[in-house]
Amino acid sequence: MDKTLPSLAEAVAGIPDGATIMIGGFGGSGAPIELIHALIDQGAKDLTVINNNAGNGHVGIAALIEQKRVRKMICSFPRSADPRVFTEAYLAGEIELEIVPQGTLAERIRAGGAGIPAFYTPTSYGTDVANGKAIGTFEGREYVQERWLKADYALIKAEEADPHGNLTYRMAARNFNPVMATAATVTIAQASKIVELGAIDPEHVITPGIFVNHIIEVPNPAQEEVLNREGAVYP
Amino acid sequence: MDKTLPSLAEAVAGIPDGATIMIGGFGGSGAPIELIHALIDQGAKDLTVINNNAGNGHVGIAALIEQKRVRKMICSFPRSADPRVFTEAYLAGEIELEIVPQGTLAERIRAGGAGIPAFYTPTSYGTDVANGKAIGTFEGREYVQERWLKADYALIKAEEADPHGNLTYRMAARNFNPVMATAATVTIAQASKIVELGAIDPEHVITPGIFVNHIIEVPNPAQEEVLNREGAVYP
Amino acid sequence: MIDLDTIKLSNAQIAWRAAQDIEDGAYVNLGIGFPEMVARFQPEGREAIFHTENGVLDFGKAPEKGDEDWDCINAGKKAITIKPGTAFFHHADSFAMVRGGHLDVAILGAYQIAQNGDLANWSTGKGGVPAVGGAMDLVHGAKRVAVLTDHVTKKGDPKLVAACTMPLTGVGCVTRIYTSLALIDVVDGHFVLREKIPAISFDDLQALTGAPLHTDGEVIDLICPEELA
Amino acid sequence: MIDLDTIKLSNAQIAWRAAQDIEDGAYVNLGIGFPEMVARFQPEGREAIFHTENGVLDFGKAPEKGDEDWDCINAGKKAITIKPGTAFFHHADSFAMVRGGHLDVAILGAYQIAQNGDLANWSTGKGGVPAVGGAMDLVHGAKRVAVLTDHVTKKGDPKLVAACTMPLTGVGCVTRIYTSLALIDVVDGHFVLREKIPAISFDDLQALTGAPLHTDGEVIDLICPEELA
Repeated sequence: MDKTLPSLAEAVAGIPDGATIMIGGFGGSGAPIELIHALIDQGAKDLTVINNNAGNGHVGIAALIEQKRVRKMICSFPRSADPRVFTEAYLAGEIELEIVPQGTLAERIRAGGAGIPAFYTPTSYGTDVANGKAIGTFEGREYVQERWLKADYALIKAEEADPHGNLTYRMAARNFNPVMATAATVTIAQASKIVELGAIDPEHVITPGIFVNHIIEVPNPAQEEVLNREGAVYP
Repeated sequence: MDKTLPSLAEAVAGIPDGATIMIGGFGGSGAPIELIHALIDQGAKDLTVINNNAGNGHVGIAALIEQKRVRKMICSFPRSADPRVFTEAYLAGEIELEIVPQGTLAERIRAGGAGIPAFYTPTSYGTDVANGKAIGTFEGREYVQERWLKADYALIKAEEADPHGNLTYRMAARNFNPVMATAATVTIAQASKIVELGAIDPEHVITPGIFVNHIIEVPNPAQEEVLNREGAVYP
Repeated sequence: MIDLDTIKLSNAQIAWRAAQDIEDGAYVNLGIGFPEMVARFQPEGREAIFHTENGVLDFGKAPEKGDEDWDCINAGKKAITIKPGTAFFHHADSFAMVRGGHLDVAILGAYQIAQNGDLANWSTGKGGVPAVGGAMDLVHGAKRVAVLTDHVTKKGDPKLVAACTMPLTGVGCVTRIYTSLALIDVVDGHFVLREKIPAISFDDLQALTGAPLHTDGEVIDLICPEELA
Repeated sequence: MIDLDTIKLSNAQIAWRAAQDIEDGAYVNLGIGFPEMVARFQPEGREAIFHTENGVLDFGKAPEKGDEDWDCINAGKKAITIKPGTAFFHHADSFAMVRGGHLDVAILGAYQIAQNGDLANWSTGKGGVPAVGGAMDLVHGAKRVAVLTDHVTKKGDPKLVAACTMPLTGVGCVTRIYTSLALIDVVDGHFVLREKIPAISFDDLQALTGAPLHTDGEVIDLICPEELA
């Protein structure tokens, strides 16, 4: 069994218009820039994108939005500094937004991957974000019922991958990537390095291969922050 | 900050009668035998113990039960081969039992550590184990509502610990230990080796120190399986 | 009356038959005991990846006696080994794999299976110490839940029944049953006979089954390797 | 009318005061922006361990310009560094720490704080793009939730109010408020004045506060290092 694909283009080839896609990363850290750009090249549109943010600059998710491929963002923090690709699209009414508190976003994704259709959290109780949601009282305190979040695809960024799809992550680039890997029908991971089976210590595996469908090696992946400081624009 | 305690006796000294204690391990793998035996020596009784099993042989949790310290077990699989310490106590009406499916047990403990008071699971729907529990319907399917599980103390077994309480685990001895570490008011970890701060790669930490209150070095810890094959009895 | 003991499949043969249905690349959980035997018969050229509830994926064979490392065990508490590709994880992550639908197949033992797919395999309901383990999670998590079982109890009573009388493990969860006499699918609340050993007639098999056996196309001869008998 | 700009504490002084309350060994989350400044003033001999929502515990100072590793950032997306004791983990684990009550203190910014402890700090309610981030989780997770803020808005309106008019971040969550003029606790639905800068009278402070200031024992002079002014 070898989950390696030869190219980014093949990895994203099957993503249809209208797909729901989780994209890993927190800001630029852990963002699979090359996979996102391959998705832009591929042309799928009318997408629902789940990410903590809504892109920065003119690369990655911001570029996907700028190319008018995104119908809806589900995220916790869509604000960004100039340029404000999402902000302008949102204020122009060209893109939908579902705001989810960051911890609830992470937990909803984990729940999606773990077969938990709903859970209760203290987060957002008494706020506008809880409007319309069921409230439960446990041990004398009120909690908000939240539902799982799943996706058709997850695009994630790993550091090392082995042919079975076992993954490690680099530093804080881990963030949403491991939970998103669990919650999508098809998880596609770009890895800085594909290593031979057995090269990752079994105790150091962060995402076991059962959660990963395809891997693609992308050596020296771009950092969104660096691209933006250089004023990069995609395509 | 150094969370190291000099002895097992000091580590368990504060555990009062009536405490609820999570004890790590799956069968003998990952069972903190030395901490359990220190607890036997300490004398606390009327305990509620949460573990996947209910002890084997005459050491560890079985010895704790044999010494009549346990009022109630919360576990998924209390059956054991001869000798049957728990079985006899249970059939004699000397110990209470709450049976929880294994995945629900793990998830209830995780929920306790993660501030999730309740969640829905497909597990046990339509069975006797779901009797009396709330049922929720999501996307046309029925699920059982389960509550979080917390404890006053967690006794766990780690491989390496640093002074801040960052932990690693050896092979499948990981099992319930990391989730239990998150769900107790006081988490006490025995580690085969206490290493200096910085000796554990930040990417290889399994339990971050925030979840750990005390660590004690126990070099060459006993394996329950080996003790039982030798016919060991404690005390 | 037929002498079942002379014609029925051995446990190894039942396990062999179940193994033939495991696809290349499948993620598989084998229940404690008899189902563990399935791993031995994985067809050549097909690679299955085995999961054990206590937090190991893609483990290797049992070690030689004396070489056991008791930190490296399976859900049955038997020693296993690591191999290239093994991953360790904690119990909550392990059952996220199970409950989240990431396993392709779970293969379990059974006390009773009802024609609607209900499974009873954790308690005879007769007292003693109840012990459920991970079975209730597995039956609702894996994409396909199969059962390995003798066709009848030691006393000769049907294990495939109209409705379970023993405490349930899961509702409507079993999709395929590998018995000592036949291969039966659960389809829309019915037992559908797919294969049976040539030595038993349909009518005799029906007499040993507690609910109607339907057919859907040809019933194939269930032939297993003789050397496993 | 008093000229607040000449007497009020600087942001650095407010952060310094907040830092004095962080115990040795405390696990602390500092909100994006102004609250991050608290880390600079940790009293000598006391070690605080800082958590950032994006999955880092016990991180070090900001790197020198040019030495940034953009895989190693904090929740404000600023570059940080590792140090002996650092641990990385994923987002669900990170918010398990937050929501599960494992943090000792969270220190946040505020638009408004009500006398019952309600906090508004994520949306002015005036349109634009809403963005909540991790604040709604932090206010219900940490054992102690404190706020750093100017005592009044730029227009001079009270930020400490009888009831918030802006969208809430959390209900009854704030326990201590460090302002540019005073240190105020929230106790049983009341603002309790603990400390104030000597340059302002109780009455003037009350006039700048949107709900009654109570006292409970002596009000201490709030004196911060001059060099931070």
